[in-house]
Amino acid sequence: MDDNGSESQSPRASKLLDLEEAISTLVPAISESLWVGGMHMHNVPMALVRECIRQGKRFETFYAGPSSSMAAELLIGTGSVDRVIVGYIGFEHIGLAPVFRRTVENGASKIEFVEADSGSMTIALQAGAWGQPFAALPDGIADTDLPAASPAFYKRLDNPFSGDAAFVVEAIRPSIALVHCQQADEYGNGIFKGSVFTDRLLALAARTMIMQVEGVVDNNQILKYPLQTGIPALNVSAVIPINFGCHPTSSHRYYNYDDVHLRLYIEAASTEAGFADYVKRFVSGPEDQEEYMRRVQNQDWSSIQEGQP
Amino acid sequence: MDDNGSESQSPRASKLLDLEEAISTLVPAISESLWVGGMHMHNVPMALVRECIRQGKRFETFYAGPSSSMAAELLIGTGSVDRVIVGYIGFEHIGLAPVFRRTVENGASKIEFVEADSGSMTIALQAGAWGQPFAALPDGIADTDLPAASPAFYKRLDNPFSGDAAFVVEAIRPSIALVHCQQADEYGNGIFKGSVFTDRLLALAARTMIMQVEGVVDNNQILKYPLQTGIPALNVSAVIPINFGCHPTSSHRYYNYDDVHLRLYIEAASTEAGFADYVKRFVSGPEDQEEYMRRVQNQDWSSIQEGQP
Amino acid sequence: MSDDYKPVLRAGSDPLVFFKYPGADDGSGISKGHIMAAAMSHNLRDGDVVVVGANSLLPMAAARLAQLTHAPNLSLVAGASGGVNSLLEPLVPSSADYSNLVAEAVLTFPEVLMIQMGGKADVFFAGGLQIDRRGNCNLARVGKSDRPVMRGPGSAGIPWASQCGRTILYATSHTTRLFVEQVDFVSLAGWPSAAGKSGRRGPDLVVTPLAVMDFTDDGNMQLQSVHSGVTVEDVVSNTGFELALPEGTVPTTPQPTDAEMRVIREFDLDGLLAIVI
Amino acid sequence: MSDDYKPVLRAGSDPLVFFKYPGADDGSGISKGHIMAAAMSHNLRDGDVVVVGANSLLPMAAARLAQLTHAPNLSLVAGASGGVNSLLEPLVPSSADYSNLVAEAVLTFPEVLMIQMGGKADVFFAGGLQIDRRGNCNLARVGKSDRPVMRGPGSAGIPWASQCGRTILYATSHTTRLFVEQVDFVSLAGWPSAAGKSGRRGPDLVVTPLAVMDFTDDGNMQLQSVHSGVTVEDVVSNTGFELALPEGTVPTTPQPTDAEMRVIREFDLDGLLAIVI
Repeated sequence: MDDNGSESQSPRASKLLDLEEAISTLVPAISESLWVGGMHMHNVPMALVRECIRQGKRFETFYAGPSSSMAAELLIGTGSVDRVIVGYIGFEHIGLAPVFRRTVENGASKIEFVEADSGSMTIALQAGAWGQPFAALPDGIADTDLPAASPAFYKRLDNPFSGDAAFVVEAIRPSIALVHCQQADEYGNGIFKGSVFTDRLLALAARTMIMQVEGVVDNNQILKYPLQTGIPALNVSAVIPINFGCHPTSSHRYYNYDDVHLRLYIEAASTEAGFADYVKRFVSGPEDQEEYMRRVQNQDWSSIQEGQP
Repeated sequence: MDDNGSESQSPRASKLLDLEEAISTLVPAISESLWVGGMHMHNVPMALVRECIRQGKRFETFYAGPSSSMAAELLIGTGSVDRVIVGYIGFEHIGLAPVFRRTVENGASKIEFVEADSGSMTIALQAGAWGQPFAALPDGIADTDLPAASPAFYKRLDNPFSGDAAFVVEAIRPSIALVHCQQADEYGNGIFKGSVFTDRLLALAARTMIMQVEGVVDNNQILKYPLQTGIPALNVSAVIPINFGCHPTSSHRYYNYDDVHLRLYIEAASTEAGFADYVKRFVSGPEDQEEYMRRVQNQDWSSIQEGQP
Repeated sequence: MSDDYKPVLRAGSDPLVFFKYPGADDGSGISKGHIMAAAMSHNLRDGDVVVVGANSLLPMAAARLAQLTHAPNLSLVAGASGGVNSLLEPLVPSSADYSNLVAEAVLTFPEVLMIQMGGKADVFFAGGLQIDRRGNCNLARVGKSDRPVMRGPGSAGIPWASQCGRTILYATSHTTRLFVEQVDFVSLAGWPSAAGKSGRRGPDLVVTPLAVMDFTDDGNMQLQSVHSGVTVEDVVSNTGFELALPEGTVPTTPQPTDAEMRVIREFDLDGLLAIVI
Repeated sequence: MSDDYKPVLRAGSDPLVFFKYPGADDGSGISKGHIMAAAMSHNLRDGDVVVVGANSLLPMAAARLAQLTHAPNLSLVAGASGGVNSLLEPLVPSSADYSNLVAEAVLTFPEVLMIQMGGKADVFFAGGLQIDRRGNCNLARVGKSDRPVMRGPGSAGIPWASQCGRTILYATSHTTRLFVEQVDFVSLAGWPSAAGKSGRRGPDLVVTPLAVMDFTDDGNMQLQSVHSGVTVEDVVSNTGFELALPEGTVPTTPQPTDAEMRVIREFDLDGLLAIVI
């Protein structure tokens, strides 16, 4: 504003940060809400999730959608979230989510779970990206038990065009979004080498977006193929290069989900002690991602298995 | 349903059609609504538009959005539309739309013009694609004259979450969509070599979608780079290969808009006689696209210029 | 740790790691998985747009089988991955897998939902923790809401099945715990309780490891065929409500033909259909 | 036909046809277009997300100039083309041009709207047929609705300017026909009529071939500076309402520096800024 056009020598700022610094500076101790990218056991920015837990960050609302797996398990099991909007939490063909199950089935958790669905949550995220205050839902939800189960999430009004009843959901603008791209440049132009999932939309809806990547590419690469840019830099706050950062979930084209680790996790986490051991070994224990991956590769689950009944 | 799994010999059906056949079989004499792809003077499927006019097709509602230019001019000038929802009709830096201007300024047209805006129209198209009955608008529209000018397009209700007033627009599901892709395979997997504009969304909202392309690629090319597929085949009814099919608008990476032709058009169409001459020469006159392009290249505008005052 | 699961690095330039599943074979014998996939395939029509959700090994195989036999113009949207008309080479268990992207297009997940929720899909596949006589389906919880006996994953995308032309339910087990008189939570709505098949639609077909079921004109689940080696009594005794029976002899679900088995082997490279049940 | 317009085939493998504009030169002299672009550029801040709409030669040039001088972290969303941080090599008149795709990303148009309407943009540029004292802007019509004197193109995306942080209005002419006491149709809302600058925001700046204007604390348009060679009287007499004047001498809009002109020449290869006014 006050600069009268003198040529500046300052170059464009890199957004490359290390994991610890990014989470400690960009994520407040208590955040309003969190949405984690990827779906099922794919492209989930697990290194970012683990670091949030390691640093004791808390999130008032966690959107477990459209399809959450390991991120939801760790956030719920460590008590890092106060309220969970449930679209889907599970491990597809591998199994149900043991911590989520136990927490709800015990009936004594302080965490509030809101019964929702993946379609409505994604429509609400779309509304958030577009600045819409709320979003109307297609027909059909009225025939399910969802509106009665979650009257604060699904609200009914009259369609002013047809006079028919319609359900609406409030727009979602996550205060923190964690996302994984296979590659990005230092400014935050992210590339998906496989599925885009909900993450491109998330980048337009979130208030603060933190991105982990497997590899950093030169900005010239981005300029050469702009149609392959999955997430534009303009809303990205930090880019964090981490190898195998999605483990135990997949990073499309880089590595598949770790089926063995996930099955052993589900077994171990079937008891509270087993889950606590898992957290100590794989979340709070390792001082960094290298140490985490060493522990993963050693596959020494004996102490955790002792935790079983 | 009744087929018990015997291996069929019938191959997958090609959707390649010639221009005349596609329009005559897929577009009814009177259609409920029309949305034409591309934006401004770019990627507009003009060959499809001209063929609709040649065949005397009529459209009860034409969505002139997000930004229409030559397609709107020809459809309005030939009386092919009953009602126009106006987001933007013009030629950017080249000039205002002469037929649209004259039609409205004369005040005697049978065509109804609905004052709208590009943002609301695109949000309404998004709602159509999602199966939402209507879409809430962001704040701000209440401060403009649009809701008062078009009370049937913008309706007001109370946001059931905040209690605040909000404006909503009805979902748009065009019964006919015309779109241009630079390339497609014979099944309708379309590739954009440049901007996507609103056309990928249009493909998910429209009931019948007709696609013109500059070139046809092998399905193997599509399978090799699925991330570059801009429009999936599943909602495409026909693929029509036409060289320079967007002329006088551009086809990104293939050719730019024909600045000369457009400027001469704007000059000519400033009178009713000039526009009628233009239509005779460039729309109803040429029996096919080859003849159209011959006339374009000859650039003989003398008879049209005679039509001027 | 178990030695059953072995990472397998596939050939090629991409650093993809797949897993060899325990018990996987070359799929030469006909298993329940093959019968189920074929039964679903026979209910898909040429030109259908098919959308699958999570955990969709069987529906994906069925759709691909249909494409390669009687329905070359069928379109498959492979759930979360966004892959459209994936070659499924190889067939994998996760719908969100990178393997599903040897395909014609990759949609974002919002776009997949637009197809499903916006009325562009002809067929939707879904499963649940509980399915009842009217075809209601439950992915949320078994038991009361405050302290359920079993917490399910959540309703995911199945509430929107009714926006699609037809719904096919499938299950990898057939027990009285799954097939109940009335679901404890309606995630996907079945046929309306009184009106029968008038009014809103419920699911059209249910495929399990024991049988294929459809719905009567009144909207009650009805046995259509039993798989080879399964008796009507097996099905009835493993169903927690009074299953309607067709008049006369209950037919046997057609076995996959040799031609179908050949086609399946082309894409089920790990023989997963042989072990899925 | 005119010989002024000549198709120019550019070098390179892409079959792109550009046009050489009449009157275009190498832009060595400082013209009104340069002064306006520089004035807009000086009002952009490092880190701003800037969205432009149709017919945005001047705002695109201003944003690129800012990026290459004092605002390296500015992001430019080049309107309908969807190009983000386009290099503008060359600068072209159409916001939807393929040339804008030598860029870092290509957004769909719905995504461009999400940035503008969803509150992610810091600066929005807009123009109109009429602009009034309060900054209201009209793209719809001059005159009555049933039979307007002039039908404009329509309100396009400008009603959503208020969702962006700041709005800069620009015009390629400065006449009493454009600057009117009250617009005939509000496409973009100015400062509220009574409340002044409290409550909702109106535009922040207006840049024309004669002058730069801002708004008083009461929300009335006020002269900020006149361009070189223009008098205050020129501006006042070409403005159709009583323009507020600052106290003391009205400054002259800074001329682009030599460094700025060098930067502009790097991307305005056709010298369009020299002929745009």
